Amino acid sequence: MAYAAPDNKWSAAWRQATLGTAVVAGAFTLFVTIVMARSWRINAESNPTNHPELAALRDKLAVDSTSGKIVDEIREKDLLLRREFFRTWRILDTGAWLLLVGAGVFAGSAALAISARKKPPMPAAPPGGDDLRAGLLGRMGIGAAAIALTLAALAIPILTREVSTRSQAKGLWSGFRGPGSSGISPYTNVPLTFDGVEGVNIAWKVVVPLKGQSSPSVWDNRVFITGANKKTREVYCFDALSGRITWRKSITAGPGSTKVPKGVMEDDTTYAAPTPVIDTENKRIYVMFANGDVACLDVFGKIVWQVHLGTPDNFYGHAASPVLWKNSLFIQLDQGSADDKLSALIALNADTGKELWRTPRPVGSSWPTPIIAPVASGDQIITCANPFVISYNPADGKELWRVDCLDGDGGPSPIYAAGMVFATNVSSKIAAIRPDGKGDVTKTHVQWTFDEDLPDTCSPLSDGKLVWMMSEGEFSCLDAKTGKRLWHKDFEASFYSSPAMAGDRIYLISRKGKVYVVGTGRELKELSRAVLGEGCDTSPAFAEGRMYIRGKTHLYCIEEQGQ
Amino acid sequence: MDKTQDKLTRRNFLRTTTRGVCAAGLGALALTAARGKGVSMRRMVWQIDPTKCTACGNCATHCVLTESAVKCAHDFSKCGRCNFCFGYYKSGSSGAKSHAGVEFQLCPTHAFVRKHVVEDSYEYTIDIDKCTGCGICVKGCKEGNGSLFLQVDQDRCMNCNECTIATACPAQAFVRRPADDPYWLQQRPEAKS
Amino acid sequence: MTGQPKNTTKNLLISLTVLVAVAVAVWAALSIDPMGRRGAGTGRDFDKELQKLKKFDLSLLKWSESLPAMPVSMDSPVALTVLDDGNICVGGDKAVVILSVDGKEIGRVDLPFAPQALAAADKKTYAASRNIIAVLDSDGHEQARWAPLDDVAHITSLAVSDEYVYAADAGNRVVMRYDRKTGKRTYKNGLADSGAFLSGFNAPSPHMDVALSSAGDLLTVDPGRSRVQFRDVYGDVLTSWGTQGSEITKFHGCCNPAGIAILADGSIVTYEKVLQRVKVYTPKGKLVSVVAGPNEFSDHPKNTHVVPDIAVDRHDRILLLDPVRKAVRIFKRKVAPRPTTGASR
Amino acid sequence: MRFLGACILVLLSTTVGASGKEAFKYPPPDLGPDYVAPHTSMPEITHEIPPIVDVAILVIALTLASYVALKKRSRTGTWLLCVASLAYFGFYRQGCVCPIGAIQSVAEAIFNPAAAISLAVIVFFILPLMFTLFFGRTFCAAVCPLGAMQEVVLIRPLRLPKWLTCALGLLPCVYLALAVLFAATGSAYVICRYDPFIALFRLNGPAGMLILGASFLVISMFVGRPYCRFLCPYGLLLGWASKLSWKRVTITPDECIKCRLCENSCPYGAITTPNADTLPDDRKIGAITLVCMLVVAPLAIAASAWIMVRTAPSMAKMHPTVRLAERIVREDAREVSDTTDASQAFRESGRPTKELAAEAAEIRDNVTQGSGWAGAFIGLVIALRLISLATRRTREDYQADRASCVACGRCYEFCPVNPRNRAPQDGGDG
Repeated sequence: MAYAAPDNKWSAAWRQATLGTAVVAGAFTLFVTIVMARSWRINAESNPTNHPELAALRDKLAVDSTSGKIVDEIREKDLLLRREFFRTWRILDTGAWLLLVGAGVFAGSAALAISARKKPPMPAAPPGGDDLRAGLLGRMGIGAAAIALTLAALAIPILTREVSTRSQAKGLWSGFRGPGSSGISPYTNVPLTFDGVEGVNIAWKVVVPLKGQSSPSVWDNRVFITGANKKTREVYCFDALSGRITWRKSITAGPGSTKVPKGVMEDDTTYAAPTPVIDTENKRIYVMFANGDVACLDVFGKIVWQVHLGTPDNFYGHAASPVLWKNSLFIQLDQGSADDKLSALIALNADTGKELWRTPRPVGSSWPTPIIAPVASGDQIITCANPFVISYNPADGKELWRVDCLDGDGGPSPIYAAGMVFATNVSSKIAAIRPDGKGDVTKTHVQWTFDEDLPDTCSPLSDGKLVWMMSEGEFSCLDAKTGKRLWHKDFEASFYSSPAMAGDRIYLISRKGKVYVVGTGRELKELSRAVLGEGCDTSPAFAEGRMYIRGKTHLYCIEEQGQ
Repeated sequence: MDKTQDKLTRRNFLRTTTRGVCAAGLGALALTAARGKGVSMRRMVWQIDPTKCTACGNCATHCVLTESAVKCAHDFSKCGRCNFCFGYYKSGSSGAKSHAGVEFQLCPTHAFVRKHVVEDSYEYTIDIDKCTGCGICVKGCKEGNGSLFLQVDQDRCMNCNECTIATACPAQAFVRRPADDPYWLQQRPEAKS
Repeated sequence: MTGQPKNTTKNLLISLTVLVAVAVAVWAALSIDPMGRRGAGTGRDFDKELQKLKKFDLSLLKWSESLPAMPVSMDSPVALTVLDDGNICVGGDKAVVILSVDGKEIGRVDLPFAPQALAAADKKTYAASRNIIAVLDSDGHEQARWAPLDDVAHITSLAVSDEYVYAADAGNRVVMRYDRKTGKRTYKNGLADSGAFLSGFNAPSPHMDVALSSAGDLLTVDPGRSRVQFRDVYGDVLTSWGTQGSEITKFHGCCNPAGIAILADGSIVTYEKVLQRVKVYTPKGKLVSVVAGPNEFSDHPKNTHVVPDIAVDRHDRILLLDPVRKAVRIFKRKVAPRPTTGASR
Repeated sequence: MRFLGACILVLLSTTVGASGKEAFKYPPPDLGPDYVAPHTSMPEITHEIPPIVDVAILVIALTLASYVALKKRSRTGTWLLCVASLAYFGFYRQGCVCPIGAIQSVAEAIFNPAAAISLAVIVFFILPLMFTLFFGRTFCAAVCPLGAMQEVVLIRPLRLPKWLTCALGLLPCVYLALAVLFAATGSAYVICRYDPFIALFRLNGPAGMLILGASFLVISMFVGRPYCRFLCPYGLLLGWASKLSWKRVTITPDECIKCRLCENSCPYGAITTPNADTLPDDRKIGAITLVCMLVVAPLAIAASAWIMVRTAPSMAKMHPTVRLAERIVREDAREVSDTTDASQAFRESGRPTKELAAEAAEIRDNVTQGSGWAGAFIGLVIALRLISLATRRTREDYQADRASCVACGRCYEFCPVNPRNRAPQDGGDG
C-alpha cells in the first residue's frame, strides 16, 4: 500500500513535524484573523466620512462659529480618526497576505499530517441496501426538496412584498385633512403653543386676498389655498418660507361660471369651501368652487384644464372637496333635494378634465368630503349624505354597499381607521361600519352606533383605537371597538374646524380662534391652550415642523421660533 | 480498463452521436453569444459615466475592496481655480478662509489638497492614496464648474464580472468600456500648452 | 466494535459544526446588500447644509412677484434686455424673441448664432455669442457683424453707452470696448495696443457682467473675488465692494454675483447662482432688500449652471429670465414693507 | 502609442460632447507662464495579463488535468495541479472570470446582443465543456479554483445519506435556471454575487462575503465539495457533458477484482457499487414505479413552470430598473415618505416617469416569460431525476458515476490493481 505504517520511525517524525507546523500555522492564522477583525471594526468605526461625533462637533460649530475650542476639538478628533482609519487600512492590506500564507501553510501541513496518519480503508460489512431502497430514498429526497422549493417560491412574493409605510408615512398634506383624509399628521414636531396676536411661534402670517373656508394644502415649499367672492374665484400659491404669494390665478371655467350660486352663505360656507388637492406625481393642483368650477393648474399657476359642472343648487353652498385617486378626480356633487335626482358622484379624468363616469345618488344636498378607504379587498370611495353612507368602486363608480344611518344636514366627512368606516351626522348617530359588505348592509355591517353629542360640522378623528368627535364644544372620546364613550369635555366654544392629530396631541381650533391641545390617551388630558388671534372655520394643515392655519383673513404659518 | 468503453455497442454509438451533436450545439451557442455588438477581443473594464453620476457615496462603501477602487479625479481643464471652492469648503463656511482648517473642509480624509498659485487662484489636487471615493467633493463641485468626478482606478479595480458598486449605483452610471480606453473624460485632455 | 460509539459522537459533532456553518453561510449570504439599499448617504449632509443656507431674514423681502411670469417659447432662453420702447427682447436657441410689455410674443427672428448676451439702445440691439457681436435692428434683424474675437473668447454680457458698446469676455477675462459707429475695438487711453479695454478679472467660470449706470459709470463684476466695481470712463476703479460669504449681505461661494442690473435710483440688483438669490444693494454696497430668495427657484440641477439674466424695465420692475421655467418673471416693489400687510385687498 | 490613445480620447470626447448640448470648454485662468497644470489621474493597468495568455493557460491546465487524471492516474499529480490552479486562477487571477460566472455573461450576450462580452469569456465558458465531452470532469478535478479550494481543505468527509444528496442535488438546477434567467434579463449576476470563495481569493471584501467564504471552508472540511455538488450550476452542465464523455475515469486500470477497498474512498459519493446480487428478481414493482414517474413528469414540468410564473413579479424586482420604477410609483402614490438615492437620481435626470414605467413593464414581461421557461427546465430536471432513479441498470463492478465523478483520483490510491500501488510497502508516503 501507498500508506506508511504508523510505527515507522521516520514517518512518526514526519507526522510530528507536519502536525507541529500545522499547529503553529493555525495559531498564527488565528492570531492574524483576530487582529484583522479588530482592525476591521476600528476601520469601520473611525471612518471620518460619517463619524457621528465629528458631525456633532461640526453642528456645534455651525451654531457658535467663533469658538476656538470647538475648532481645536474638531481638528484633534479629525486627526485621530484619520490616523486610525488609514492605519487600519494598511493593517488589513498586509494582514490579508499574512493570513493567506498562514492558512496555506496550515492547510498544507494539516493535509500532510492527516495523510501520514491515514490507515488503509477496511470495508466492514458487506454492502447493504439495495437499489430499490436507494431509489425510493432518492425519490423521497427529491420530493421533499421539490416541496421545500415550492414553499420557498410561494414565500418569495410575501417576503419581497414592499410593506407600505402609509400609516406612518410622511405623506404630504395634499388635500382636505391630509393623508387619507384622516386629519392625522405624520409630522409630530409642531409647536405645542403659539400666539397669533403676540407673534409667538408664528413664522409668518399673511392676508389671503379673498375669503374662503377651504383649508390649506401643502407641498414642500408651496401652500395652496383658494378664495372667492360672488364674482371672482382665485387660487393662491404661497411661498412656505416667506409667506408671500408666489402666484395667484383667477378661475372662470365656463360661461356658466359667472352665474352666482343661490343661497351661498358668504360668511359661513363661503364661495370657496372645497380644499385644493395636490397631485405630486404630475405636479398639479385641483381646485373647486361653490359655483361649480373645477380647475387643474400646474404648480406655476398655469391652467391645465377647467370645467364648469353647472351651478350647484345647494342651499349653503357646495363644500365637498375634490378627491384624487390614481388618474381620477372625484367630486361628490350632491344638490337639491333627494327627489330632484340631481346629485351624483362624478369622476373626471385628472389629465384632461373629461368626465370618466357619473353615478347618480339617491340623496339631496350634502357637504361632507368623500374619502378613499384602502380596504383590503380594494380601494373604496366612501360618501356621506342624508340618509346614506354609500361606498363606490373608484374604478367604475359602481355602488358597493350602503348603510342607512344618517339624518338631517351634516358636514362631517367619514373617516377610515383600523378597517372600519366611521360616519356621523348631527341629528342621527355615529356608526362604525365594516366596509366588506355588498348591497344594503345597514342590518349586518354596523358594528356599533352612538348617539350623544354628535358633530355638526367637524369630522371625527380616529387612531384606530379611539374615536374622537367634536360637537358644539362638547368633545368626546369613544372606544373604537365598542363605541363606548370614555370621556367628554365641554370647551364652551363653537367649533367648525375638524380635530387634527399630530403625534400624541389633538389640536382643536374654535370658531373664535382659541386653540385647545389635548392628549390622545384614554383619559382626558389637556396639554395647552394657544391663541390664533382671529376666527377660524378651517382645518389645519401640517408639514415638517410646521402647521398652517387659515383664519378668517390671514393664513398663519406656525413653527417653533428659535431664540 | 473498462472493456465496454471500446466496444461499439448501441449505447456507445448513441453516446458518440450525442456528443457530436452537443459539441456542435456548444459551438453554435458560442457563435450566438459572439454575434452581439458588445463582443470584442478586448477585455472590458468598469468605468463610471460622470454625466450620470450623482456622487451618492455608494462607491466608497460598496466596492468589494475595503479601499474602494473608485477614486476622485480632477479634470484640470475645467477647474476654475476658485478661491472659494465648493468641493473644498463646506458650503456653510462663510467667506474665503485661506487659513481654515479641517473644520471647514469637505473632504473627510484630507485627500483634496489646495495650493496657492497666483493672487486669487488656487490649485486643487487629489491625494489618491487618501481618497476613499466618497464623492463629497464631487457633489460640492457640481455647484461650481463640475471639474471633479469619480472614476474607477483601473489599477485597483478587480474588474469583477458583476461589479458590486454597479449594482448599488442608484444612477446606473457604471458601464463597461474597452480595457485599452478605460477612462472617461467629459472634456478633452489638455492637449495644447 | 468498540470504536463505533466514539465514531458516532464524532460524526454528530461534525454534523453539528456543518449545520452551524450552513446557517452562518445562509445568514452571510442574506446579509450582503448588493442593491445598495442601505446606501452610503454621505451626500445627504451636504444637501441638508445647502437647505439650511436658504433661510434669511424675511423682513428684507421687499419685492413681490404678483404678476404672472411671461412664458418664452424657447428651449433654452439665456439673454434678456429691455428695448427702448419697453418691449422685452429674449435671446437663446439661435433666435431672439420680442415680447410686449404684457408678455405677448410680438416678434421672433432666427439668427445664425445663439445669443448669449443682449443690450439695446437707440433702436439698435446688440447681440453676442461666444466671439461674435452682431448689430440687430429694433425688429431683431441682423444689420452688421463686427470683427470676431479669438476662439477663447466667451462674451457673457453687453452694455451700451452713447458712444461705446462694452462687452465682458469671460473667456479672456477682459472687458472690450467697441466704438458704436465703427464697431472697432478701442483701448484704454485711446491707444490701440494689444490689450483689452479692461483686464485683470478673475473669472473661474463663465460668468462676468458689465452694466452702465444712468450717471454714465461703468459697472463691472469681478466674480472670482466677489467684487462689484464702479469705473470711470477711463476704466479706472472708483469704488468697489462685495465680500464672499453665505450670509444674505454677502455673495455666496465662487463666481458671484453672476449678474447685475441697475435700478432707476442707481441701486444695484445682483443675481447669485448656486444659492440663488436676487438682491438690491446701494451703490455703496449696502444691502437694501431681497428680491427673491433661494426658495423661489427650482431645485433643478440645471439651475446652478444656466444662469438667469436680469434686467430692469422702464417701470423700475426687475425682470428675471428663468431658464428652467422658460419664462420672464417680474418682480415689483411692495408698497408696504411687511409681508403681513402687503397683500391686503 | 500614446499619440494614438490621445487621438482616440479626443475622438471620443468630441462625440460625447456632440451628443450633449454644445460642450464649451471654458479656458482655465491664466496662471502665469511658469504654471504647469497637473494631469488628470488615469492610472494604467499594471500587471495586466492579455486574455490570450489566460486562455492558453486554461488550455494547458485542462490538458494536463486530463492527462494526469486519465493517463497517469495519479492522485498526487492531480493534487499538485489543483494547488497550482488554486494559486494561479484563484489567488493570482482572483477567480475572475471563471467558467461558472461566464454562464451569465454568455446568457446575457445571447439574449441581449448589445451586452458587452469579451471573446475570452466565451472561450472560458466553452472550453471546459468541450474537454468534459471528451475526458470527463477533469476541469473540476484540478483546474477550477473553487473546486480546488474545497479539494484542498477536505479533511474528514461525512457520508451523506442518499435522500439528502438527492434533495440537495436539485439546487444546482434551480441555481442555474435562476442565474440564466437573471442574467438574460439583465437583472443581476447572482452566481458572482454569492460566489463563496471570491472574497478569499481577493483577500479582501465585504464582511458578509468573507464570512460566507469562511463558513464554506468549514463546511468543505467535512462535506466533500459542497459548492460543486450542491450549488455549482456549471457543475450541472459538466455532469451532463460528462455523461457523454469519450474517455472516463475508471477506478481500476484493469479488471475490477471487487476487493471493495475503494468503496469508501470517494468523499463525493460518486462510486457505484455492484448490484447484481441485490436486485430482486421481480421487476414488476420497478416497472410500476417507472410508469408512475413517467406520468408524474409532465405534471412536474407544468407545476414548476406555473409556480415560477407566479413568482415572476418578485423575480423582476432583481432588475434595478423595475425596482426603481416600482419605487417611483410608490413614492408618487405617497405610500412612502422618503426618497432613495435611486429615485432622487431618476428625478434629477428629468426622464419622464412613463418611459421608465414602459421599460420596467418590458423587463417584467421578459422575466415572466423567462420564468416560465426556467420553471419548465427545473421541472424537467426533477422529472428526469425521478425517472432515472426508477430505472435500474445492472452493474457488475465498482465504477465511478459519470455525472458526479470529479476525477479527483482518490480512488486510484486504493485500487490494488493500480500499478503505482504495487510499489514496495516501505516506499515512504503516498
